[in-house]
Amino acid sequence: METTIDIVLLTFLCITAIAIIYIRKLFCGIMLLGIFSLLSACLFVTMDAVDVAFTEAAVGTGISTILLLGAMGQTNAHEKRPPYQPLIALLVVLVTGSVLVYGTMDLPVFGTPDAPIHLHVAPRYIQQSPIEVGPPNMVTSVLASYRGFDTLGETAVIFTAGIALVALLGSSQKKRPPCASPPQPATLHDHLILRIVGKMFIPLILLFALYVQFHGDYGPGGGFQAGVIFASGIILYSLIFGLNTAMRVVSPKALRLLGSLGVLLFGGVGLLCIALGGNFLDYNTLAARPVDGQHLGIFLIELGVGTTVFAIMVMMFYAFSLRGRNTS
Amino acid sequence: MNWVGHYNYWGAIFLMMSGFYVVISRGNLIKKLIGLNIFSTSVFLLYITMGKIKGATAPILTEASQLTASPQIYSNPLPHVLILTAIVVGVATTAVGLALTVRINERYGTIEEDEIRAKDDSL
Amino acid sequence: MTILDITTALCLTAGCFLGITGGFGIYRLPDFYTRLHASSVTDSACAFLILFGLMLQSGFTLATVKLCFIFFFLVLSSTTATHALAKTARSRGLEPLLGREDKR
Amino acid sequence: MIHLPIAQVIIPLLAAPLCLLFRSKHVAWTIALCATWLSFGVSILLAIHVTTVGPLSYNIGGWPAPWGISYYIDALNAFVLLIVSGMSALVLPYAKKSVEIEIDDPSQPYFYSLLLICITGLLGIAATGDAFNMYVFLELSSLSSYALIGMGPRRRALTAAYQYLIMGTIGATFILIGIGLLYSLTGTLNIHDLALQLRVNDILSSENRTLLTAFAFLTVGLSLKLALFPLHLWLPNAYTYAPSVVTIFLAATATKVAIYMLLRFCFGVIGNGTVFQMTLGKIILIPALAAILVASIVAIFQYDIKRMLAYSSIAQIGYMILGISFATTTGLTAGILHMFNHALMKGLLFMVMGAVSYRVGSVYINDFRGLGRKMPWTMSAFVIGGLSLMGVPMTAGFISKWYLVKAALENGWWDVIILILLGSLLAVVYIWRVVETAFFNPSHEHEEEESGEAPLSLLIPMWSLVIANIYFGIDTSLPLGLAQQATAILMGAN
Amino acid sequence: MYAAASLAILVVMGLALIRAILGPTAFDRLLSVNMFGTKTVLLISVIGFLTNRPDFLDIALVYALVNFLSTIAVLRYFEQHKSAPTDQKESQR
Repeated sequence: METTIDIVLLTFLCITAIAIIYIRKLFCGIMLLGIFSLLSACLFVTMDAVDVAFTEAAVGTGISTILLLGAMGQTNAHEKRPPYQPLIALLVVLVTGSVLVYGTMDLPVFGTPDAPIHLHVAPRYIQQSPIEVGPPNMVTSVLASYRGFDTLGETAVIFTAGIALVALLGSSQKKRPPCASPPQPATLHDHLILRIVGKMFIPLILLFALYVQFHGDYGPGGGFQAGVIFASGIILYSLIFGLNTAMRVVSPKALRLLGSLGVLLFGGVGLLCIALGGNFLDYNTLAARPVDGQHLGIFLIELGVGTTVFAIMVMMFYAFSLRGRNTS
Repeated sequence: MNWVGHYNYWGAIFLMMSGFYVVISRGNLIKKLIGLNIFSTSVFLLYITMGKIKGATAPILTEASQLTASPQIYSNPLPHVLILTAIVVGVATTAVGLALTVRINERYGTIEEDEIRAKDDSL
Repeated sequence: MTILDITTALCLTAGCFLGITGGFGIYRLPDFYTRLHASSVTDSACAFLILFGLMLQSGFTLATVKLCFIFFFLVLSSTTATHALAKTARSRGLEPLLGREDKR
Repeated sequence: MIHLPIAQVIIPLLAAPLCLLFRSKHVAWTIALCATWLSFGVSILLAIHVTTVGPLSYNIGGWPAPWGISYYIDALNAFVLLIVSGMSALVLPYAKKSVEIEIDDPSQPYFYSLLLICITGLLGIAATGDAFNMYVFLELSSLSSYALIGMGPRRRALTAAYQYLIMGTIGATFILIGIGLLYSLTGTLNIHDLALQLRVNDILSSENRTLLTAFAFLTVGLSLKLALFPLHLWLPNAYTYAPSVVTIFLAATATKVAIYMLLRFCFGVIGNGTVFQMTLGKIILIPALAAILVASIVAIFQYDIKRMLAYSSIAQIGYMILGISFATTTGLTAGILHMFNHALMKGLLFMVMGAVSYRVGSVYINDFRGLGRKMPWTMSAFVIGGLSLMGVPMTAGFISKWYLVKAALENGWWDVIILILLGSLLAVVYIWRVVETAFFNPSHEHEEEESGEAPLSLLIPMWSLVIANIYFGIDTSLPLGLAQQATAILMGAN
Repeated sequence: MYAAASLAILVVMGLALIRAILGPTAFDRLLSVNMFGTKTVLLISVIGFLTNRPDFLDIALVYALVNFLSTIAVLRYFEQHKSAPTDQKESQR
């Protein structure tokens, strides 16, 4: 049964991909990209990667779409037909694809339990992590403890993207043209129903984000997903009630501070572990019992990740929206 | 050798290549980023495909498995962790690329590669 | 097969039927407003029936609470989105097929 | 002492958000300066430790190697770390003045923060012993360098950055595919464990198609990142239009780190002397030779001197890859040594470009007229850097060329030797053009003599590189010793 | 039972996908994307029961939220850019 769902979803994905190649309307491409990532997230669920599906849905369909729309709003919405036939590109793609297909020949068959990757490192994660680290969600324990340093790198990546955006687009309101306070940009203000529903929804979304943040040990979710969802709440607020209102609630300055503090919190936990006599990010030293230490450490770094991701996501949204307002 | 058993890899490869094709054949800067997104998402699919075990469940400990005698089989959590990181990298790259696109549009007035090249050459 | 299972099956069947109806509506109907009509009429009931069917199966657990939330969220958001969509389309001057001079 | 490997990476990483907490550009610069000098100090200590005591490993999070991420510092890592942190320690003092005129004030803290992250990324790649961690830090450094290049003063900086972003991301995705395939074969991500598992499971001896594909993707992806000849298209634009400081830093370090990754995967993971390596050597030999010739010839016809030096960089990368493609001890030594020496000379030459654009405003060949008189210190530094680039004896460049020729002699490849010498000759031509314009052409109609010598904060780092170029041309014990140790590890690892 | 339900939902998703590709107006696409999202939420819920792990309903919840968010974002885009093409001419042809 799962195989059938799997194949159907793959087929849908292929159709979507082909449609994206052919359709020249950027707007349509963005919509289809949203569908693409929803579909791939479904596929992740059927292949047991619930955490990945969680993230892909929130990032691929939510944040990416919003950022793409923000960028498209400031540029041209139609793609030109290239003057030449991209034959070379087709050739390159065909060669690369056939090399890859050739490479899969010696891969273990899809779904076999005795493939090398299930025999070597992973068994320890599956058998020992609930005892060594604690959380029932093995993805959380691997992410935050065994490979915690990767997660620090990931947090740094998202932080980099945030400051890169601000450096390139400028976040400060000084760049705004000096003319008297600019008119509130078009919002969905006149949609009464939307405003009421938004008022009902936004607290729930924020609450749900907190649930994902602190429940990540037991179910799918964690700091990154929670940060994205929290940011979605603020973005929704800003979409419905206007950018200025949202910026009064969460100012860009506070975001910059939060973004930096999240990374510093993560790194600080690592340094604290060194100070307490362990290695970097060795949470065992944080409490008397190693498992308690792991619990505390994971809690703190997830908090750091969540803070940074939330701040940076909103910062990105602001950067694009402000730019759009200045130019239009 | 089981040829049918690789269909999932091949699906992922097809998707990867269509994304790659969009990146290298299209001249529109935003379209290229859309292609890049497809490309990387399909690589994620490839990774997750490797981690899947038939008949297994998601790597989150269930109450039931501790009670019943037969231990529950879990899919491999490591690819999931890697892909979580890779998704973040992907969205970060998209964001920076879009920021560059917006700036390019401001300075050149277009986001088509050949028109940009023409404007650079005319200087 | 308990009575609960049968009810679930009935709910799911009805929900899927509504869903497919809406799907064909969105695929076959001639213009935006008729498609909107097809999807919006079926959407909420479809979601309700399917989620209710699942709720019967999960009993009094956290899953039921989550299903309730999903239902609440889905019903409010999809109706609101549909409403906003129709309003925006109208304000952008998209004419329904029926009101047009040249009815094909 | 035991925490040195992690300190190397974590110091600049945590300094980056600190830069943003204070809005002042001076504070940001000071933090960045302290962080880079500290990490330079750490890398010196590491190099001493590695040469005297032996390799150093560090388990992050306290988890042992294949399960957690662990750092493993041997001579090769220490060498690359030394190059990266040394160059960053020199670039930062230089940055203050140069950044002030090229980047507007409010963006400067962001600039320093991004620069620190770029340094972190490169250091992280060089220090880690985990394949996926390498990917993460590779993306960290790439992402920050896209933004840094895009901050360049001219509008073409944006398109250059975009082009780099697309090609760099394709490269990174290829690397990700390669790492994934390797992982699916072995089940591990740790590089040393990867080598072990490949051997234990007997994957190497059988002609495994997946392994072959994995290495094909890794090589192509890394070639994109290190700008090997047909895949170099992003490099000239990126180097030409980036802010001067960024060009100096990237030219001196970024491509070297990609070469380090190539070495790690092709020699560290698959053992020495296997069929793979032989074929790989043959495959990358041709683009390497093509790079030396074509890029040198293209460089001759450039009017923008920064662009000329960028093409020369592509040629020099060709030399490094050439050394690696020999797959012999001498060849590898030459390649690794050239990484160090090229960092010295390209760093120096691009610093000269930064100083000229600081004073004159642009670096077209016509702007160099009469500069020999106006900026004697700067231009004599250029001459010495140029001599080193050509490979004149008593400069650092000579040593690596010498080892390259020696390696080719050992293999008896006379045609390759001729090509190496031809490449040097072409370097003489393009360097001479600039020197001639600067020293022997009178300046334009004696315009007002406002542009004098570059300020001291630019000259001091520049001249420390001049001294380094000469010193390491005479006393080669430090780089050569490390390079030979590294080669021994790569060749005899198994 | 669950299997049949998920197949039926997949069929609906396919129909919505076709409409999203065919268009013709931007609103049609938006409508079908919205519908697609709703059906994805249902699919995930049903799959959760199919595989006996109903604790994954969190994901469905996120989908519902994100679906709403992206629809609102698109609408806001149309409000903000009055000139953005919605391809109405094609449909009125």
